[in-house]
Amino acid sequence: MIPLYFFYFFSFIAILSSFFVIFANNPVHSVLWLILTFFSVAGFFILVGAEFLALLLMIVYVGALAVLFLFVVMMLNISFAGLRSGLAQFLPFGILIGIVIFAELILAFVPWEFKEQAINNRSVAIDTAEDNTVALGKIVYTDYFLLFQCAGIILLIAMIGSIVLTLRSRPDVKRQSITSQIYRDPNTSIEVKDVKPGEGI
Amino acid sequence: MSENFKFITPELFLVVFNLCFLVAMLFVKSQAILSNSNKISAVALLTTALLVYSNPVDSDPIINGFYTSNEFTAFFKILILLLSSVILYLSDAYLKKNNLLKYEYPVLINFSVFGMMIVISSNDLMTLYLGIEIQSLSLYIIAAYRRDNLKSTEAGLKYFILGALSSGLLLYGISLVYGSTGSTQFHIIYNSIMYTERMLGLQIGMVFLLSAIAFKFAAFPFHMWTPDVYDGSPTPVTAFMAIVPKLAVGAMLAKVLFDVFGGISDKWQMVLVFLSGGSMIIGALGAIAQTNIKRLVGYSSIGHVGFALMGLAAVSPEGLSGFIIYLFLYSIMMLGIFAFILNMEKEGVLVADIYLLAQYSENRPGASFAFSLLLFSLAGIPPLAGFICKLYVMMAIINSGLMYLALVGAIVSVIGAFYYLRIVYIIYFSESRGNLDAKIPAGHLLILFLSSAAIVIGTYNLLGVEPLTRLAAESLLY
Amino acid sequence: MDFILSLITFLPLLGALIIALFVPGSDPDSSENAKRVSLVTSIIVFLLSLVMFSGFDKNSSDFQFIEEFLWLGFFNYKLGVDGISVVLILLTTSMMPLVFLSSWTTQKRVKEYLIAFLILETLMVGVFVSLDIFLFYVFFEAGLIPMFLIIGIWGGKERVFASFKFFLYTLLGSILMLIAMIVIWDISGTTDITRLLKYEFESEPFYILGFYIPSGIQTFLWLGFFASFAVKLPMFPVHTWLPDAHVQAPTSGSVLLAAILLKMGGYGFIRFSIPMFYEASLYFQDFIFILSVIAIIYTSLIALVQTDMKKLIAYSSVAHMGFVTIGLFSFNQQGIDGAIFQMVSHGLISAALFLVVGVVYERTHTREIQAFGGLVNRMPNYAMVFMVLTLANVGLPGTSGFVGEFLSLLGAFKVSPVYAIFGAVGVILSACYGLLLYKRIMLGELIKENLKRIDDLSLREKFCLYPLVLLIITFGIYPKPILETYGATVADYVLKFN
Amino acid sequence: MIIPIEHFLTVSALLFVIGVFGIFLNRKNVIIILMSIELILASVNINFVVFSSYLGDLVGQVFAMFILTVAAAEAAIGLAILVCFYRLRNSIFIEDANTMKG
Amino acid sequence: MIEFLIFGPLLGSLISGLMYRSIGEDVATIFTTSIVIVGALVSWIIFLDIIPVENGTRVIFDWITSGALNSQWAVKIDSLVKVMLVVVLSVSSLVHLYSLGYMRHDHNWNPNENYKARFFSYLSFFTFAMLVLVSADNLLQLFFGWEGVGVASYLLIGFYFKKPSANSAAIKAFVVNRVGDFGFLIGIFLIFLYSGSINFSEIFSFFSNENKIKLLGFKVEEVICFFLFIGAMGKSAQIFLHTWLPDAMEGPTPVSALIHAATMVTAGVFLTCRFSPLFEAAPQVANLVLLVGVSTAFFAATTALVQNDIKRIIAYSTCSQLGYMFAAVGAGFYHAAMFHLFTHAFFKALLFLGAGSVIHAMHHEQDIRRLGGLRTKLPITCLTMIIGTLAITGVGIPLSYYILGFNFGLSGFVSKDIIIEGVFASKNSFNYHAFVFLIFSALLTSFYSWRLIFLTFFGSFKGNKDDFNHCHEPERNMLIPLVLLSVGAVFFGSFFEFDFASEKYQIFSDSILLSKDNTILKDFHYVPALVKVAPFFAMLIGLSTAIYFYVINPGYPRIIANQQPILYNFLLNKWYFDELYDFIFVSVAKRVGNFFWKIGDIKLINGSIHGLGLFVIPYFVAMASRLQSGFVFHYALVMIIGLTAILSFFVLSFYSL
Repeated sequence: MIPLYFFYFFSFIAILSSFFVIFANNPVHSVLWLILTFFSVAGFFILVGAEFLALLLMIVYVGALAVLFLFVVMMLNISFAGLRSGLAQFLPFGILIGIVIFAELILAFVPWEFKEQAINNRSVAIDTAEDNTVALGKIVYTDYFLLFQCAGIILLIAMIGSIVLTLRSRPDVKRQSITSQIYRDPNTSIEVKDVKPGEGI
Repeated sequence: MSENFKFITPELFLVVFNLCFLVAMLFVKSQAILSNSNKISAVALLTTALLVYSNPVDSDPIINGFYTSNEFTAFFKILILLLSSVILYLSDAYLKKNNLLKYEYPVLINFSVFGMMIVISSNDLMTLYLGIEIQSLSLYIIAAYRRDNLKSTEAGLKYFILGALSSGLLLYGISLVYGSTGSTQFHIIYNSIMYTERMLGLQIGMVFLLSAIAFKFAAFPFHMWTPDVYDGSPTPVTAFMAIVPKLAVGAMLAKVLFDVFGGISDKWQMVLVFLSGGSMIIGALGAIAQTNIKRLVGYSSIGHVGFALMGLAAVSPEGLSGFIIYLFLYSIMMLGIFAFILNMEKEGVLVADIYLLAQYSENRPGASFAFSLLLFSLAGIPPLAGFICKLYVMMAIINSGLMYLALVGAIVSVIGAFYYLRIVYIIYFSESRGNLDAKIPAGHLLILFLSSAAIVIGTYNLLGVEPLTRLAAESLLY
Repeated sequence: MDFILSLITFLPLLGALIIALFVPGSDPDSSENAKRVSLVTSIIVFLLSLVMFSGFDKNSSDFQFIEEFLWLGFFNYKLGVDGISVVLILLTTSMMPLVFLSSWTTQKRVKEYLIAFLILETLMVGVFVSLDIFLFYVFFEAGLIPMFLIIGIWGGKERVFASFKFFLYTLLGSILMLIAMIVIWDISGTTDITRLLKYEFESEPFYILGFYIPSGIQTFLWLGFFASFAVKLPMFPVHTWLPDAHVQAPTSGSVLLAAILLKMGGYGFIRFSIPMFYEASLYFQDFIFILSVIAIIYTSLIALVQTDMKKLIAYSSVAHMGFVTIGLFSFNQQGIDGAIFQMVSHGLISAALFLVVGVVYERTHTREIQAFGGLVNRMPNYAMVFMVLTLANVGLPGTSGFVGEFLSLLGAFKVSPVYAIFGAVGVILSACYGLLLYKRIMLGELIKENLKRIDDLSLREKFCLYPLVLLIITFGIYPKPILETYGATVADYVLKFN
Repeated sequence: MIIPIEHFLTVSALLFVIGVFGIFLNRKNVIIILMSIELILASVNINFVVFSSYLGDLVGQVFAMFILTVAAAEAAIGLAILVCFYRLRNSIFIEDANTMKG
Repeated sequence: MIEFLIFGPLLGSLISGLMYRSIGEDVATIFTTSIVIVGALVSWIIFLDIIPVENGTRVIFDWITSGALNSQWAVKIDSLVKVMLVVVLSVSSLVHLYSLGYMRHDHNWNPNENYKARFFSYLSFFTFAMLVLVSADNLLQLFFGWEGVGVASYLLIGFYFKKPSANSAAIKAFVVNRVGDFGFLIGIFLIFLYSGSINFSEIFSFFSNENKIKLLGFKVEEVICFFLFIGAMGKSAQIFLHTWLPDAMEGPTPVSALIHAATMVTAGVFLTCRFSPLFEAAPQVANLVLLVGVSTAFFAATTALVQNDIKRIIAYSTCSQLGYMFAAVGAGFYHAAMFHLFTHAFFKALLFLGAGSVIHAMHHEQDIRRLGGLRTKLPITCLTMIIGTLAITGVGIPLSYYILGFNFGLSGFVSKDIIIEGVFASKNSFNYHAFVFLIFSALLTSFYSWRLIFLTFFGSFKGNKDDFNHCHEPERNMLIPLVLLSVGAVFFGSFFEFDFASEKYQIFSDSILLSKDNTILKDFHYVPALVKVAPFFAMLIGLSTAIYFYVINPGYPRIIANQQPILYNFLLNKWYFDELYDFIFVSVAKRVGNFFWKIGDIKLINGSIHGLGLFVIPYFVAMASRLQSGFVFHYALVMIIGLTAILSFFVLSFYSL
């Protein structure tokens, strides 16, 4: 029964915090609520035995993503005082839509039973004796090699994209150019002037 | 494993080239090479196309079932590669003029193309997802590529937000499909779908999945991003987005429908009817209000997507082949259209207002004629190829007994004819003068003429593409 | 002889190509050359069609000169003619030289103008020779483009509106036809007209959504075709594009519109609707009769009060096409004979009338009836031609107009006397508006200052008009050459109906 | 497995709906929208992992792992575009991104 | 030879009309005239059987053939045709001749304008069309001629095209005739529908067999004859369709003589006679014909009483005389109708040509109130016109039949009297009423005819004295026709009575087929003597009244007119027919046309289609535009709504299964 209590605990926190992610007035608060949500989701993962993913969620999401969000929020230097808040003019309609989707999903989920065929379709069965991380590692670098590379390319694209979109080379800003410092030579940097007496340069 | 790699040599070539190119360009200072980076990449794309052409095909899934390589994928890949290289070439002038000519642009385009190749060949929902993401992320970036321009960044932002939402939908759908069938591989899902057919979870998952693909395909009601993004993005990017991803996503859609959910076509047929009818209507209605040619093309592409979907909604080999032909001819026509739009300049600035085309036929009769021909073809006026592909899908849909959809298409194409004609009217009959003054580069002119010649010659034999599409359709269906 | 139909069809296209590629420049000299090229082309085409006609076996009701090539598989390139199409082809090819002759004075974008007309000729002939429904559709619909441009570029003040109206009206109609064609293909598995004419479409009545569908699937197919042909013909109440299009089109455009394009509707009825969906046609007979009668009376009355010459003639065209439909749907020899004859004769008469209007329009740049009066004093030849044409339009015996009207009304009378009687009222009304028009333009003292120096017909105009007048009278007195050309075909149809 | 799978799915559905709400119900700034997307992805991840675990199939977890990767990349690009937008518009309000419409 | 008779005038017409520029106007006119004169001589030769011509049909070439319908251009020869040939060609040739003088100088034209050749071309064309009409052997050809004469009449009425009134009159003539033609056309349709042919011989042989076909509750013959009679009414200007005839006097006077007196207007009578087999089988229509004939005779006579235009008086007189002919047809006495047609052609042409002389001499003064005393200036004209008047009023020796075995008198006397007798003797139900009206009309005829003579030639001249002094007899070739026609007017009645109307000798046995119980040819001889003398006395009363009114007491008419203003105006305005028609048809047609145009076409049809194009579709376009608000959350919402819609569809269909 303990896991069930944990489950209720995590789900309560997850839903509440995700709610506040959306409705917090201050983006910084939103980010923090988001982190809390991820924590609870990581809790879920541990509950179902996906420890590696739980860790990954912590590291990637909380460690990298949430920080990135915070960073941007800070960098953009938004005056939070002037933040306009307010909900869409068709709030009731929106909520209705949400409820409908939710209801329909629930109709599909409850009761959820796996068909015989689905169990048979497993391609990589989980060996409970094996450590989750090891099991993942075994297949990600072998069977899922292609996809793994693709994921790498996605990250590369994200990198290129961020640079293309945000990097600016400002000609008016002074910055250090090591190569030009190293290759500096007297011929180009020193100018000899013949100063006539009494005239100055 | 290793013998499997021969099937993905083109993809490998492309990505390796891209990486090398990227690294090389970091160090190259030569202005000559930099300014030709588009052309170099275009050549690489052509080489890739050649590789695809010479690459063997296999009817079974490869690389652990993640991938396929057959006539269908080869057809679309070659098409995509050729068109992308042409668009890269077309982009040059614009980028140069707007000081955007950086090597990242071809790199991103190439990555996007690579993503599309993955998408087309994928035989696993995971591969599909990653392919889509590679393609889309590159597109988000190049949509916002003109970062000093508000419209461009706004387009990127909108595209990104909605695209991310659609990725969410896609993943949610995939998760449900996975949960109900226990697999993400196409052939396994296909084979087991009859056992799980009665699961609502599977059906809902399919709806989510289709919605997400419909978003990428810009079909109603997931089309909302299209006009804004087409409008805001730099014009070469618009050209790219209007042509190439349509093919990739179309191929993917066909593949998902037939290879994954082929067993429950009675279920998704209604969805497609809805998407198709809605797209045709909204495309026509939306375009009428437009005076900005890029937005207009956006709406027009929505309408055409609707027509193309009609072929899929027919759920028949003829329909599938019609769908492919439609996409093929659509991309050919759009290429010509963009070759023209990219040269709508007034005093050195690219303009999009169609009223500035007034009396353009006086200045440039040849280009005007070719462009008008393309417009008539898009409107579906016989005997141009645009009519023949419409005829194809209509025949397929009527053959499947969905008469009302054909009727909707018919009426909509009359409304649609109006806005195409309006452009012709502005070019030929308008009283005032728009004074567009650009000199169209010979290459662009050539592409425009080739495209319009293609739709005329296409009436004779559809450029010989019909047997190919049949082959492709068959390799998808059986 | 084997490819003569293709030759006739595509020779004008060749002419257009020659003009486009080998007649460079836009100076008066080169446009003069272009005019010569197009005139010569059209004359050659006409001669070729005469050759074809001379080889045509009038006693056979089969399609002749059949050519067939595999095209796209699901529809093929198949040409052939029977008596009905031969007549209309001859009408088309004979009209084209006159059109080029009449537009000799065009100044604006001459080459494009001629190319448009040459392309139009190909498409018009194509409509009449194609023996495949989709091929027919291609020709039928493609004709919209050149006509749209002709009205839009070379038309009058409100040409834009008119061209759009023309285009969209016809497009809407014909796209419904396209759907019907696809359904035909779907049902019968063929697009070959010769086979379709033998195919029996289901006509069992059934209910759909609580509506009684009297002649089954035929009903829908018939309606699909009707939508297209009714607009093209045009029938009441979808005729309103015609006055606008006619008024705005340049003279030669109006000529072709009236002479040939409208005939495509009638041709469609006799080629598709009636033989293929006979039961449905029978069911809709009264409906057609009512529409035709309304068209005849209604548009005649409207013609009575027009102030624009072209508009008046356009409305009178609608009325005259009413006789075509009323004749076609009588399903007997006289009616159909008369309807086809009426198509030919109306082709000649209305074309000539538009040319006649063009003559004064060229001189005065107005078409307002008010602006004229007393022209007979300066233009005796013109007056004579106009008189003959007016009388032909009125349907005077001895002109071709009478033969068509008489036969179609007679045919209709055999089936449904009441409608025929109402239709015959048109005979009275046409006299009213025709003669009033003549009076207001030609008769009286010549008092308007700007008309005092107006010239009579030039030699070129005589070349345009006299042959038409001669033909109108010849066919009025000796209609046999036309009647017997398609007599066997029609007799075959009629035999099938009974 | 003491926790019924429906429980997880319900929570995931709820997170999904809240994420969707975050996109179309709030009219605040773009960052919140980006975070809503992360919420949706989180719900998807729950689905995958739970399905994987209950099916006894590792594929779902691999998929979740890729999703995490892609989500990070996506967020990076999203924020980059946002920064660009902010530089030009000096605002990150979602209502300010409406120069194109109609 | 017969073919030449018919096509000769066409040749003349074409040569004169198309080639006068090269051959000169004089040559053209003389050429046409001579052709017609030759034709006239030939026609007399045929008529008098000097060179026998066999009855029958000569086919020239095919005309319209379509299925069962088969018509040829053909010349039919029988007695009816022969009579008509004589009438048409004689009058036509004389009118041609007369016109040579009459049209030589016409103040309506400038000196440099050519009009004479055109006029002769029209005249000859008319002659041709009329000949085609009478010699037709099928209905279609007859209809061709029927319309052809209509066109010729239109052209000739509108000959002075600079006069707006002439143009209007021409159109009126054509259109009113078209109304009649409309009826005729339907008659043709009906005949073809039932008999399956339009050739006379086949039609008659079909209807000669008893048939029991009913149409609208009537015998089919009744219906057919009714429609044919409508056609005849139009052409022959019977009441209700008569309004064009007085207006037709806008044409040159020779035209009135030829077309609107002698030939074309009698085509209706000819038609009914031609279709005597059918009319015989349609007693109810015969009643109608009688009724219409009598009404027309009476109506036109009353109207003629007060008209002041010299030509209009004669026109109404024509109208009235046509009424007599139809009365005869209605009585089943086709022979009398033909006879009166024959005689009337001569004396009425005479009267018109005489009037033409007067008008010519008086420089186109036509109002008899401004004429008078012209007998001194125009003695021959006066004399011939008096002869004409004597003929029309029916001067002869009453009861001479009993004495001489034939009626002795001027032509009108003979032909009109046998009509009146025939009507009296007919088995028609209201023959007595008809008789009374006809007698009264004869009285009126006498009065107005003499009024014309008295006011024109007697008394004192009331117009411009200069005109009076300068006026003189016309040239010789205008007088010759007058003289020749006078001869006809005097003698033809007595001379040809046997040929036309005797039971034994009449020539029409091959063309006019009476039913067995129609014994009118016998009966009309056996009417009471009082009936026979009644017309004569009516004539005398009319004459004496006219003498009293216009010779003895010239102020008296004015007094009566002032005493009876309503009646006077009613008659002067021709029973207000024109106003009535204007009100009922012309203005209504224009209003309806405008209504259809402005409301029907522009508002309703265009309105609805433009409404669709300019309002409905744009409404949706605007909606689509509004949807595209530019806000990304709206876009997301739309997406999610779409998703929800599809989802709901699936969920619902899942649970409904």
